[in-house]
Amino acid sequence: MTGEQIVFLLVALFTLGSGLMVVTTRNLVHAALWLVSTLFGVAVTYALLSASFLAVVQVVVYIGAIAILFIFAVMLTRKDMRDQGAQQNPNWWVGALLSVLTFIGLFFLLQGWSGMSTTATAIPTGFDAISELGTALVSPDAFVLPFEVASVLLVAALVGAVYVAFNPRKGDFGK
Amino acid sequence: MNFITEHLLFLILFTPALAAVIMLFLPNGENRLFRWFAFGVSFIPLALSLVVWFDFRAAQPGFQFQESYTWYEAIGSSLHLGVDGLSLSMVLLTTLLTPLALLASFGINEKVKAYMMLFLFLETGMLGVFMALDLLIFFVFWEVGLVPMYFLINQWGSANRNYASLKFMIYTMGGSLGLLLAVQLLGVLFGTFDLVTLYERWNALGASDTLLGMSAGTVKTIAFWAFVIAFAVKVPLWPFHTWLPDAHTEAPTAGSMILAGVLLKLGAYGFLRLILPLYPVEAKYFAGALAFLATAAIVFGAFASYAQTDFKRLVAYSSVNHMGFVVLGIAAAAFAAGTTDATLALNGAILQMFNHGLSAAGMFFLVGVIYERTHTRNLEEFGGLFPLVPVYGGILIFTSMASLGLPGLNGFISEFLVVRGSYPILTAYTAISMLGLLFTGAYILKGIKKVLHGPMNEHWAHGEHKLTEISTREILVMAPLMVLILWIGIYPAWILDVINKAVVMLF
Amino acid sequence: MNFPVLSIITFTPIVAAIIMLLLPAQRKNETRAVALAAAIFALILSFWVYFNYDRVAGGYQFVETYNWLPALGIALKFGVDGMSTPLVLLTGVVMFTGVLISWGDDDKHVMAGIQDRPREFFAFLFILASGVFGVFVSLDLFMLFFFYEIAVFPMYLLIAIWGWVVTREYAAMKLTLYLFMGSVVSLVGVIVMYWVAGQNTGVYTFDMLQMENAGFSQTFQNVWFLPVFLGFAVLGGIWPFHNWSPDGHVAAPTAVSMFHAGVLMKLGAFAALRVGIMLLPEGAKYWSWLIMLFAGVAVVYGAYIAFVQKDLKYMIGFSSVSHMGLVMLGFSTLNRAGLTGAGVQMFSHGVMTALFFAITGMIYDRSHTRQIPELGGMSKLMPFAAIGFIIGGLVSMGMPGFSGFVAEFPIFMGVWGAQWLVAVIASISIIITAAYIMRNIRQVFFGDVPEKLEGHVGDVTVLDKVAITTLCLFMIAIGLFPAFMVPMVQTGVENILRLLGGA
Amino acid sequence: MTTTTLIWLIPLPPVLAFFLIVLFTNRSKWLSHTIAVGAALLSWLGSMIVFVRALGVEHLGEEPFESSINWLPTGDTWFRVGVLVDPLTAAVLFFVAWTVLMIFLYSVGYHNFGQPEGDHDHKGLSPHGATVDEHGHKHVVPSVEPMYSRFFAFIGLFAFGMYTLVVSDNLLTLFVGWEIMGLCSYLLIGFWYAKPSARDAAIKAFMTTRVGDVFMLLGIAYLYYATGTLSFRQIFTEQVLHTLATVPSGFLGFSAAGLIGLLLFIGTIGKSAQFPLHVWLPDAMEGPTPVSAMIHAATMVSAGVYAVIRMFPLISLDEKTMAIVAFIGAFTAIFAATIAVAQNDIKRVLAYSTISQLGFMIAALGMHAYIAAVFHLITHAFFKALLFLGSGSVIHGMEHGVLHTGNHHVDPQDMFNMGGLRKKMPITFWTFLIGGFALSGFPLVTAGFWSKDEIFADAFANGYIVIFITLALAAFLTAFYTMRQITLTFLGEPRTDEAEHAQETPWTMTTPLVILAVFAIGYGWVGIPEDFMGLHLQPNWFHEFVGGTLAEHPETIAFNWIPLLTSLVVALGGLYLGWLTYRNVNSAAEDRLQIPLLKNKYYFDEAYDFLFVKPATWFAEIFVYQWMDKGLIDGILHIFGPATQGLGSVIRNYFDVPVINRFFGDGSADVTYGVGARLRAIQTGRIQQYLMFALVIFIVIGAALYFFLRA
Amino acid sequence: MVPLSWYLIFAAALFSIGLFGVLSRRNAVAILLGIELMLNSVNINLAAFWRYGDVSIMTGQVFAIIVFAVAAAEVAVGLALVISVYRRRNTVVADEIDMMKW
Repeated sequence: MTGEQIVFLLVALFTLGSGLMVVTTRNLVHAALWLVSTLFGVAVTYALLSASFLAVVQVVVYIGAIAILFIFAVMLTRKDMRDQGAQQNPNWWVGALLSVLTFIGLFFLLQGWSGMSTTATAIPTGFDAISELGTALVSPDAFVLPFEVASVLLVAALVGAVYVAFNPRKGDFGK
Repeated sequence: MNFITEHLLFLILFTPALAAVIMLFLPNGENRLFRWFAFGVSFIPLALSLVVWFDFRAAQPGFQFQESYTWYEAIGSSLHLGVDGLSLSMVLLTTLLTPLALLASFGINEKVKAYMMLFLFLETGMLGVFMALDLLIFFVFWEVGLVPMYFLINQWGSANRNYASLKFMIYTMGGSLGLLLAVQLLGVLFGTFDLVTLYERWNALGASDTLLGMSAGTVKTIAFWAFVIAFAVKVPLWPFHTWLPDAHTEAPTAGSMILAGVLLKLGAYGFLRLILPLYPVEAKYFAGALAFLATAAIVFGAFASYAQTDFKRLVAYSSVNHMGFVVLGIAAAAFAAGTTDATLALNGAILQMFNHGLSAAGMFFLVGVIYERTHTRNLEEFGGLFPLVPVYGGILIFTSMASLGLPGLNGFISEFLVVRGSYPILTAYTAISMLGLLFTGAYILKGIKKVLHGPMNEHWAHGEHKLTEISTREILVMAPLMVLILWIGIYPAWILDVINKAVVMLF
Repeated sequence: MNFPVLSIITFTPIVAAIIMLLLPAQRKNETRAVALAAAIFALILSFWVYFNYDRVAGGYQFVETYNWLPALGIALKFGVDGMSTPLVLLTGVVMFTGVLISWGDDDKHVMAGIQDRPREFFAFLFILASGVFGVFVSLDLFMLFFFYEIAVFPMYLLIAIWGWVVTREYAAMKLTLYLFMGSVVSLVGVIVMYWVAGQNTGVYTFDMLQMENAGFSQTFQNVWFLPVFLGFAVLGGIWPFHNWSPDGHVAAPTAVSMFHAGVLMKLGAFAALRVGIMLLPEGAKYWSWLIMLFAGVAVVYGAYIAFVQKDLKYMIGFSSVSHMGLVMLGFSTLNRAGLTGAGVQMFSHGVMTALFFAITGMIYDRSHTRQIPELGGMSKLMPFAAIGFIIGGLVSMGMPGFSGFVAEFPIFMGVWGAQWLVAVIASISIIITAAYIMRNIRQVFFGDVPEKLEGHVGDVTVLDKVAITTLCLFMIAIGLFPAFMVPMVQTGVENILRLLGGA
Repeated sequence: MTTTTLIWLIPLPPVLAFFLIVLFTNRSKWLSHTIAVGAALLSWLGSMIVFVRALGVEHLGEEPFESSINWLPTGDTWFRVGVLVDPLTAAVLFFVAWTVLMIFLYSVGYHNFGQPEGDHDHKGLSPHGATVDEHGHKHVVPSVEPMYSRFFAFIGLFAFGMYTLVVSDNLLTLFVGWEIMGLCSYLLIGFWYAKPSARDAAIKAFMTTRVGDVFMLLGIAYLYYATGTLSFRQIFTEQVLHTLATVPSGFLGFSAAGLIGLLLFIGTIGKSAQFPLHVWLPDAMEGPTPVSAMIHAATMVSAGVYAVIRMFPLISLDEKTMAIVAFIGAFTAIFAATIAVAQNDIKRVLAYSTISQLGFMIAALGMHAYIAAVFHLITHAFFKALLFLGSGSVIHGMEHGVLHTGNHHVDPQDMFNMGGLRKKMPITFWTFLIGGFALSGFPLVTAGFWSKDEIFADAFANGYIVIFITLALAAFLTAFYTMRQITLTFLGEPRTDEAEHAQETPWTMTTPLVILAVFAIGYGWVGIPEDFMGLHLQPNWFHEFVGGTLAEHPETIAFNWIPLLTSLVVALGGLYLGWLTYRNVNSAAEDRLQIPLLKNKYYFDEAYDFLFVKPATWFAEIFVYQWMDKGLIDGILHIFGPATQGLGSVIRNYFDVPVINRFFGDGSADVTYGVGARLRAIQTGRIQQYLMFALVIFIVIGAALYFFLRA
Repeated sequence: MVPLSWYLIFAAALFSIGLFGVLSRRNAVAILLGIELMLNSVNINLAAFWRYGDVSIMTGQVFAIIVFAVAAAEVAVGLALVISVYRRRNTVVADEIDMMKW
């Protein structure tokens, strides 16, 4: 049990725990906050995987933008501070069951996979992951097209979001 | 002229139909015109058939005046006409009775045009059967005859005509269904319908050859019965006779005349023209059965006739009784083909056909005469009419006696010949049929008694019911019949000779 | 054959239809005039074809070919043989009479013919007619199919719009579905044949003359004969897929009933013959027993049902089932007599049933009922119609001297040759037919006029009389002189027999 | 004119008269009866000439007058008909000619020719008399028959029939005449057709005789078949008869000849009213009294016997048949005689006596007494004709009386209403007396004696003792009732004032009586046995002549006293006893012989009605027509219509509509629609549920794939 | 060293939790939260496979980044929808937003 392993376990436990809180807690604001912590855990995981750029992006984009977006959304869509009524479907247990089944299913599948126990090789010295990533994203013989597509998608989504969420003045919409 | 002499039969056959078509274009409503036109036209076939009759060489074997026209090459059928002594006598009977029937129906007042047209078509149909030398043509005319008769009964008949006409139509068609199938079978087997050819080739088939997966014998037997039933219905033979009283009773007078006079002969003619030549073996084998049915027809016909209270039904059943003798003779001939007895029996049978044509037509006409005046046929309402209509009475008695088979009148000759011919062959049946002969007397006398005799009938004596004497026109209808009846009764040789020669040559 | 008569015949109606649609809607009489003119033109041409067809030479004549889609081997190839020539004539006749009896009259008191939107009516009717002509003359499988669909489609509109209010939607939909279902099935078969023929011969073509000797294997034919044959035969009203037809007849307006029973059903039978039997002869031999079974059942079955019908149109509808059963019976014998009979029967039945429906229509227009028990004494009111109906009845009961006999007799002979038992059983229908025809004629045309109908029932119009006379003439002519048609049909039959290997 | 031509012509005048009267002259009474009587006269003339010429021919039996012509073609041969006159024919022709002529003459008077039209007569009823006023006071006189002309037409036809029958050379034409007479008897018995009794009697007569005729026809057919000819001359040849006698008929062991003979004889039974077909004859008296009665009694019934005599060579071949013939004859003779004793109707008595006398002849034939039979046939014809005409005359006279008193309830035929008529109508009385004595066989003078005596002689000589005794008894009864009749009618005093006012009849009626009376006496003398009472008289002409008919001459039998005495005793005894019994009987009540059994003719009519008529009617009306035709056959036929209807509706309603239409047709559509409607429910629009479904399916399928594809 | 399996199992667990959230929460926003969790679990995998595979192949990281973008877009649109739905129907409960059925 190396130190690294211990760290991983702690992070994992923290992440899963807060993830559970996200899906179970009654108060949506809390759920959003728990999401933040989950995302943070994930960020740490990236770090453990020595994907430093991802970890940073995770923190910046997710925690910085998305989570906050959620909190706003939650706040915009509630009448008062407390959420009354059940937060779960009447047949939430089916969901639970299915999730568990999924997990078990995945677990077994993974068990059967040969490459499970491969261990990471040491990153060669002088290997700059970030610059590599950059070139990969923009080099025409690599991922420039998906990258652009993604950005277009993003723009479209934002425009769409603006249109959808655009709050019309009373009287000229929806009649 | 040359044309006429070369196409005599064709002309005889189609003049009436042609006339009917012409009639179609005559102006409507001219009833007298229609009557006289039809009546006049009907003399052309009569005249022509008389020409044929006198040009006919009785001694010469085979068919004469043959004509053949292509009709339906695809299935090997042609309009092949021809007569021998057997058919010639029937043709003569038909062409003779039609004018009389037309004359008799001058009393018809509604839809005269249609009536006369149908009648002429009917004549063509009947003549066609008698002249056809092609099986398919035979069948064609056989069926064609039904339609005008159906409408005659259905349109101009009396109260229960719908039932009667439909029964007549369906029964006869149903009967001829088997015939149709058998005809088809022959057609399929030989690819031709020409009778003369069929006579040989069909008989050439031994019982051992197989047809349709059965032995030819079986097939022939089945086909034989198909034919027999078709003709038996028409004759009519017991127990296929019940359409006849209804049809006769409901038909208009002239309709009954033709029905009894000619249509029934079609069946008997079928027996002679088709069954005997085509199925000698089967006919011999089943002669007993035929004789049985014939005897049943004779006896039961007589009894049933005796049971009637309706004058016309009485006469109708008498037809069953008389036609029974025809079939009896045929059965006998079938059993002992070739012998003198057979010849005698056949002579009798054929002559009986002719005679019955005369007497039955006369009887029906007389019934019609009185029905037109009284509008009832119920014997119970008659009786004691003799003082009112002596002439009618005399004629009625005369005709009744002919149908009773009184020696000196035509009926006797034929019945005697039949009895004489079939006695040695079918002794028992002949003996039993005597019972029928006995009861023939019974019902004839009952008829006369119930109509003419008895205390003078006050109801018809005066007032609006006053019964008028038979009119000249009606006497004119009867006169030829009576003359022939007497003539054949006294000197039958003139016609019997022709028949006899034909029979000798044929069988 | 420099003069493209067949294509002219085929496209005349559709051109006329377009012209009519261009006319303003309220110019009804002009519309009708155009319709009549086109009909007469087509009729004359079909007569011309009929009498100029060289019966001695036989085979396909007046052949014309135009490329249509060479890539797929589809060409507009027309031509007629002894089988189809009478049917072309039949179509011409029915079209002509159909126009006559649906001439209509804008005076609202006289109920006769089509008064509601005649323009569209005639237009659709003529599109239908074009399709029918096309099927009869096409020698190209694809084209045949193409026209087939063109013929089937307008039925829906004609029935659904101008039909009998009570059941028209139902009947129209039923009919359309049945027919399309059938044609889809056969379409599959057709395409498969196309491919297999292509593979066998190397040339991918829909030309039937070439497909005839594509050398389909026995198994292939056994497999594909039924779908193809039955698919088309549905339109021929073969049992047990006959059910659309009586409903369709009942719901359809008079002229459409005439077309429907008179021609459209022949379309199915003809296509079944052309594609099913002539292209897959081996399969036909293999399955003939089944077809014979179906047909035999249909003959008796239809007769029995017609016997109990109270509705005049249903009666005729089921009698058509019975008579088309005879056609199929003739096909199933696969021998000379049977096929000849079937060919003649197609024509005879077409004319006869057209006449029936025409007269029924006249009666219905005037008395507003088709219930046999409610009718009576019509011969007094419309003698001409009565005579026509009686003649039709005699034809339908196979009375000698009329075309029905000329047609049915060989069919039965053929059946004797094939399977005598069927002949015996099927013959029952004759007597039953006689029974109900006679009964109904008596009930409808004779006896007394019900007081319900007193007064407002008038005689038929002159045009009606012309129509009736035309139809009757054909039936009598063929009945008296079979030579008028039979030899021609025979040339067609010879061709089929050749394909069947002189069976 | 050659004899044969003449023979051909003999039957023709009456039939011509018939047609003339029917077609043309029936309006004029005078013309009609002139024609008729003239025709009868011509025939009579012809017959007489033929008869005389026949007498002149030696061995007429071997080569008779005959000629024939082709009549019916039968295959390649012809059936010839013709005429034949041999001794038998000649003899019969003689009496036929005479009697017929007499009838014609007599009828003129009987039907009151010259009298006025009746007041309220009408056709079909006997005349009721007319009132005339001669110088002042009205009184009723007989009125003329309304159907006068018709009557003469009928008897003309009748005469034709009789002549045809007699002169024909073959059985078929014989049968023709036979039936024509049957028709005439029918017409004449039913002459007054308005009387129901007459109507029924006519039918009864015709039907009863027809029963016989039918068998006779069979016999003829059989004979024709067996011999190939019907001509007498050809049949009665050696080998033909021999074959007939030897060939078995296969029926109760009769030889062919026997069976044929029997069948023919049955015809005779009917025609000659022998037991058991005798019932029609008495009723036949319903006809115009004397004439039709006389036709039946004297002429037509003789035809039956004549037929048997004609066929004697054939019939006599088979002893069985002969026994039957003899038995029937003898039985009839005695049986009818007993009935006659108890009848009160003057004509019925004669009718039964006729039956009985015919029985004598038949019996004689049955005993091979050929000559005797013929002889008796002829004598009987004469005296019975005489008797009937006499009785007719009596009745006519009585009717006169009835008209005078106007009391129509008195039956002018009932003998108990008469009495003492000898003074009123002398000619009738004397002639009747002669006839009566002849009938009862009054010795030596009367013809009846000689013929009957010959029968007795033959019976005795040939050893038919039983028959001999039976006939003797019958003869005794005959004498008895004859005398009874004479006594009641003529002797004593009138019992009613009708009888009081009876009158003698006109000359047209009395002349025939006288003429016939001559024959009734004289004709007997031609047949006196050669060695009668041992004295040797001139040879028996009749025996010689008629005997010549047969191939081998019947030899004359030796004289014997017993039969002679018997006949003397029975004749005289019967007559005396009859007179003794009835000389002072004044009413039916006093008649001790009115035994119901006899009076009702042994209840034969009732029995026949019960045994034959009623069953036949039932069979015809109920069984054949109602049950078989209407019920069974039509019943079966009537099944077809409903059956088709039913089958049709079954197919339509239980197969076509539900299965083809609803199930396959609409069914497929309905199913599609239904499935959609069901599936709709899972479209909740709830995204999470969709997801869940998706997952579930995903997991299931995944698991399945994993499970199966793992390997 | 941490074996690859740990990361994968960890990711699977996180995925399941997110799934549970998606399936069981009523609130639409909460459903979106669940989706975020699932997306992250995917990203973890991507990163892990990059790290444990040939490091010089950047595919894993690249796709992780694209997922980021997609996630952002998704959240943006999703939340916008939620808000607009809330405006019209005044609810964010997924079950009640079922106007899309049939």
